[in-house]
Amino acid sequence: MAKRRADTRNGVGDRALHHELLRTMLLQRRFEERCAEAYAVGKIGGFCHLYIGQEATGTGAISVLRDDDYVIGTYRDHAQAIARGIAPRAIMAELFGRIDGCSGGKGGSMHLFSREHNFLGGHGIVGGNIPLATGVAFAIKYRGGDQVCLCFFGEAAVNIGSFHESLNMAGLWKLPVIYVIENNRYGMGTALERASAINDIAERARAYDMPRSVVDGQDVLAVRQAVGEAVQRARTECVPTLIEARTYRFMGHSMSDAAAGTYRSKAELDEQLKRDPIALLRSRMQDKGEITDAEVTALDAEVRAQCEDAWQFADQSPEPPLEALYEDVLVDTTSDPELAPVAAGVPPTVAPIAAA
Amino acid sequence: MAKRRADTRNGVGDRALHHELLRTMLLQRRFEERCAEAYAVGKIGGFCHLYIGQEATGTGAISVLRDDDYVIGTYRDHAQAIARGIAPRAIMAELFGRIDGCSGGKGGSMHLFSREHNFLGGHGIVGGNIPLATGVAFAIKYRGGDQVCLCFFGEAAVNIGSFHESLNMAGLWKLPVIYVIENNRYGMGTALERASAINDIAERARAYDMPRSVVDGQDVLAVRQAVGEAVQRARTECVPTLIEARTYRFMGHSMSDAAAGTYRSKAELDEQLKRDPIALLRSRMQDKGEITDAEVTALDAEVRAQCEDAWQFADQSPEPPLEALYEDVLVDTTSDPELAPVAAGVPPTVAPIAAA
Amino acid sequence: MIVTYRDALNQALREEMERDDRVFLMGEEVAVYQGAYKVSKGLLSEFGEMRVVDTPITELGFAGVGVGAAMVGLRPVIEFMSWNFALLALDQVVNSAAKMLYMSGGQYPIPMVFRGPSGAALQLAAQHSQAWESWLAHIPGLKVVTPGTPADAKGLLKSAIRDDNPVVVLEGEMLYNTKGDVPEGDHLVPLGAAELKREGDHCSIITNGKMILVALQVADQLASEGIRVDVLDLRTVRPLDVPAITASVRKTNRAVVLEEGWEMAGIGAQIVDTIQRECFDDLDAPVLRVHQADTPMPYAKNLERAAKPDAAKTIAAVKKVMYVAN
Amino acid sequence: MIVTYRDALNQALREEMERDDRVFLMGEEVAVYQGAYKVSKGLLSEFGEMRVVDTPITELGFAGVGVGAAMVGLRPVIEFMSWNFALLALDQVVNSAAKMLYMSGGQYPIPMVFRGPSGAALQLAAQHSQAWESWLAHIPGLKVVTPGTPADAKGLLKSAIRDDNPVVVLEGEMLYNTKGDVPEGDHLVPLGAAELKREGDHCSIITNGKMILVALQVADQLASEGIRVDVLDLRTVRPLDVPAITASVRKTNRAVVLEEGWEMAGIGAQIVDTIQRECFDDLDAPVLRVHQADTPMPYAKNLERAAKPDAAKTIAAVKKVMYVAN
Ligand SMILES: Cc1ncc(C[n+]2csc(CCOP(=O)(O)OP(=O)(O)O)c2C)c(N)n1
Ligand SMILES: Cc1ncc(C[n+]2csc(CCOP(=O)(O)OP(=O)(O)O)c2C)c(N)n1
Ligand SMILES: [Mg+2]
Ligand SMILES: [Mg+2]
Repeated sequence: MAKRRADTRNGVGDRALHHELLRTMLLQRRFEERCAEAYAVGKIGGFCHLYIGQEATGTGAISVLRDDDYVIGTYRDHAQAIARGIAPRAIMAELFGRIDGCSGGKGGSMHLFSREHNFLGGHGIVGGNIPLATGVAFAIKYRGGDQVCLCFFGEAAVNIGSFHESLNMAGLWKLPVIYVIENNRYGMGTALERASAINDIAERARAYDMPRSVVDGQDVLAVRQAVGEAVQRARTECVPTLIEARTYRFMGHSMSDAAAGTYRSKAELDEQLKRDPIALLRSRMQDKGEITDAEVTALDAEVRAQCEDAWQFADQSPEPPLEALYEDVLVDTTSDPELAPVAAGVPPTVAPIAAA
Repeated sequence: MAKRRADTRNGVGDRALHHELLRTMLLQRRFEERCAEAYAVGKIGGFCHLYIGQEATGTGAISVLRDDDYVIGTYRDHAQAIARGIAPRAIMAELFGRIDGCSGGKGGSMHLFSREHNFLGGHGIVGGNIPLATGVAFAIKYRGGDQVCLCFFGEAAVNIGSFHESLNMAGLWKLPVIYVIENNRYGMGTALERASAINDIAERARAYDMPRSVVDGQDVLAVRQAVGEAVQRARTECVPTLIEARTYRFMGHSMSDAAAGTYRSKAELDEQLKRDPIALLRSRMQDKGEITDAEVTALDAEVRAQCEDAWQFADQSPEPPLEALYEDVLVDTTSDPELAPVAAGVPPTVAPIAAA
Repeated sequence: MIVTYRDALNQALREEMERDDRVFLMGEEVAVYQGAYKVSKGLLSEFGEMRVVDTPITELGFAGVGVGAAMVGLRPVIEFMSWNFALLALDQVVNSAAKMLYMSGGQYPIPMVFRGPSGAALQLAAQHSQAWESWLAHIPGLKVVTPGTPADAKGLLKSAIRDDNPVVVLEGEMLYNTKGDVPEGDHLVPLGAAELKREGDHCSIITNGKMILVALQVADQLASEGIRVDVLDLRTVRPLDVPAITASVRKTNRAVVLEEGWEMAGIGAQIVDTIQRECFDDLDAPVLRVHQADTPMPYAKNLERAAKPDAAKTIAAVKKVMYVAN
Repeated sequence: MIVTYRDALNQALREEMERDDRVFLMGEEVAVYQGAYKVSKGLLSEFGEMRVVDTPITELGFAGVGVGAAMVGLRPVIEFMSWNFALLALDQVVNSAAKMLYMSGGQYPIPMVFRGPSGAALQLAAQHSQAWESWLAHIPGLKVVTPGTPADAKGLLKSAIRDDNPVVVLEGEMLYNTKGDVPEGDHLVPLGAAELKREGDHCSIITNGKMILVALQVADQLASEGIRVDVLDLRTVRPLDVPAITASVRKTNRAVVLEEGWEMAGIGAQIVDTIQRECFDDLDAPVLRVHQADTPMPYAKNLERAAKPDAAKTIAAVKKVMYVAN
């Protein structure tokens, strides 16, 4: 699984980095293939949204973070959780609704959390995580820290009010947040151009005095590059960025709809399948002699084994005890020992919030 | 009071038009001066937001409409109601909470309505009227009509989600709506630049593929010109527009705060008072010999008398009977005879809504 | 004719759109995708894109668009993909739709419908499993209906569309596939009228929406033990059919209120209040309530099952108010 | 010390901000303007602009900003200029703040406060006059307090800020100027504890928030007629102090529930439900409720007066449950 360490190496010739990125994306892919299987046999229930086809976006973006940075996503959150280093076992157990799940079995597919990994969830309401990310960035600035918050959402979310309200505050207050639009062209069955008055959605950043960039979301190294620059800007200058990663989902929106047929054609899907982000990286690595066919096969076998292990682990993990139903509704204490008081203040390098 | 007829004459040499605009603005001014008085003696209660200083914006904008067009505003709605031709008597009676009020005494200052005048209210939640205006425009297009909907709101409302959601739909669907930002520089006590990430707020229109314009909101003829063009575009091409009218309020936000001192300086206010929209039009008319001092005096006396009459009328109008408390919660009928079925369809000159 | 709840709603929409060209359907995925739950299947091709309108994900915005259109005489049906998302739109539902008539002194009726699934389905977890009856019923100016059967789905939705007031229709994702007999032709169910779905004399089970299915199951099981219950389906939760409630309780002298949502200030609390006020001397036992556990909805299958109101809990409550051992 | 309710809140904020530098205040007009109702007077100059933060008009957005900040360890106090506007923010209050701890399996507590005035003031009409107790109390994962006196305002707000859960504080515009004795020093009122504000044995008046003032007036008036009532101030409406309610009713055998908001599924309904369940055999009369008329709030002075719960209506209810002529 991906290691949660800062990796700011951007050179395309970096063999170890490429291996790590490939491994992460392959793991995401194989993991979600198992999710589909588990869903079909009823081991996973509820809504389940796969990221297959979009791996380069989440992987590239998260790969440039430090451990003490924050990540927050939507209901389509398995792959980000993997990229952030949460154990496949804990994720699969969560999807199975078991006690060893990363949210104790209470969250499910749409609500993966891991405090240990500063992974602030999986959120189910479109746009709902955008203000949260903005608040995390506010807290970073409040404390004078140099972390950043990375926030993922789909292209359909750019039309909802919370996007606008959040980006305005982030732009106004100069908060260290990077908003990554996972533009897979569709919000459920609605094509981007049928939902947004402009097609070039990154342009929305202008309305908030915010740097923007558009990146090929199928190219993990390009995503790394774009997000890396934004992270740098956020970390050192406390400037937020809106990034549009142009990607595509190869499966249906969730488990209940076909990959193509209703709202997009088989031909369109086939065309897009040619730009599989994993194949793109692999062939680039092969071209450069960074990986052999045998190594690819071995890597694939390795991640498959990891997924099988995750499945077995999840399957053997017990259901939560019934008492758990009433736990975690409220905290019992009135002070959290983990949360030590901090000195509030403006980080030295940035302008004060909203000049009075 | 202003006559509710379409007036598309834009020539600055039009004496009759100028007289009418001056009369409307003077009436608004004197009327609201009486409101302040009535509030002080407890005849008006609740929140009361005066438009004094901003008269040219509402008056100029509404003056280009036809009777069958629609107007919708915020809690700062007295002057728009007057410009739309609602009788000062009915407005004052509403402010006094009396049966002859234009909302039967139930709405008060923030909720003036007149179906007869297609005046769709006074709305109290910031941003709340923006989706409504968008829906009115949708209905116009649905019916294939050529009316327009004029929607007023303050510059602070451009930061709220409903603004974004509405403008995106209007831009996407090409609806005949004109959004007029009454930019009086402050949302209550917060200066524009402390609330919006960009100062040039009309630029927000770009995010919605919408024409925009910025106009001197103290110049009633300039407002007429800008809104007139937008209305024409909406009527004939079904294209929405965002207009920023730069204006200033001479009084406090509502009756509870001083005109200057806390969040803006006396010096700033004094500077702005030099650009009184009424004085600007009057001196322009005087310069052109369109009005004499005696005529101004007579006009002022006339509108003062009208306001006195409105006060007397309101004061003598009875309180609503107690039974009225339970009326108008629900309509009793299950069909409204006034609302005859219409043929739904796309108006001939415009593109269909959201291409499938 | 036996049809699904989904098709019953579809029929209601189609018939009312045919009948009145002011009626249109707007919401996310209602047109091209034919509805997230396929309630609007076929409507786009039949009525075209002005009358079956896909929206951006903009609940607050399009709810308000509906209210605006209603102000000037159209009769919008606004579909929320789920009422869970409608939380974002409640300002327009409450502050615009429900109050417009009143604030305007009677000048602007809002003849429209807000509809979509409410409550829990299966394992959708905390943010997607909320029953909103009590919040919406709290608001004067709205009517709120919760059809539990295909016949009621059709009849109530048709009545809702014809009503000149804003009507909230709370459907159920778990109900869409259920089947039942739906009268042919212009089937209308009056708003505000409860229906006795099962007759008994030992105890009243008062319920609504998808809990009807639970209540009927309970009635069957109890019947086999010789306990006969009234199953009163409120159908409309605002306004409440108080005479139907009191008539049943005066007959049985005992009541259990079964509701899908949370306990605190739930719609069931209002029913209990009504009963104790109107039937104080008729009651042989306190009224008991069966409702969701006082927790957000958990994802895990076993916890979700434990959280939901069900037949076993309802039977236990009935036996308790009858002072019979479980 | 005699201080106003407004100043009591101000003291609570100042003291807690001094005590814990993770606490900050955010909302519209809280900083430069010093609060629409001046609750935050002086705080900007004392704590600076990172800790007293003016926001754009963006209720949904800044409520969510607060939740996000709380996730990573700050302790935000989010001020809504009024809870009427918070309707726009309820998705973040309910779906983020109230559920985060649960959805995350206990990993993310949300130690924060949402506060501001709720309910009617004078002639603010339909959109600005709503009491939200029952909606908010409906939601597991929240605590909800409604201080009615300056002492409770200070003590409950301080406890709310120190609590590790999201706490909703419903204040009252009509209360800000009221005065009362507030204990000096670190005055804390526990969340979830009702207080008997007046003792009597003939009837219980159970109430909360600004209705306390009405109830005490009623108690005085009734005392002069020889009727002695308990006035139980719930102070917290979630969780309810059930033992305090039942203790009072078991003593008096009669109860009137006085609430500011609407009847249907109001918080009062829950209290009635609790009483009839817990005190069935103790009750000598049905519990009656006094609440706002079932209408949006009208502007006209006389109608507004008629719409609001008041002393006369409460006295009539007390006499009715006592079977005494009015
Ligand atoms: C406020 C809200 N409205 C509707 C939904 C239902 N819904 C879930 S995902 C989705 C589409 C979102 O599309 P996009 O933002 O592009 O993300 P993607 O699913 O493509 O990753 C919709 C409509 C929701 N969860 N929340
Ligand atoms: C959603 C919402 N939040 C807050 C308020 C309180 N409020 C009323 S007017 C106002 C300022 C609005 O400023 P702007 O939009 O510029 O209009 P102006 O008052 O200057 O005409 C505020 C904050 C409200 N009515 N609605
Ligand atoms: Mg998408
Ligand atoms: Mg302004």
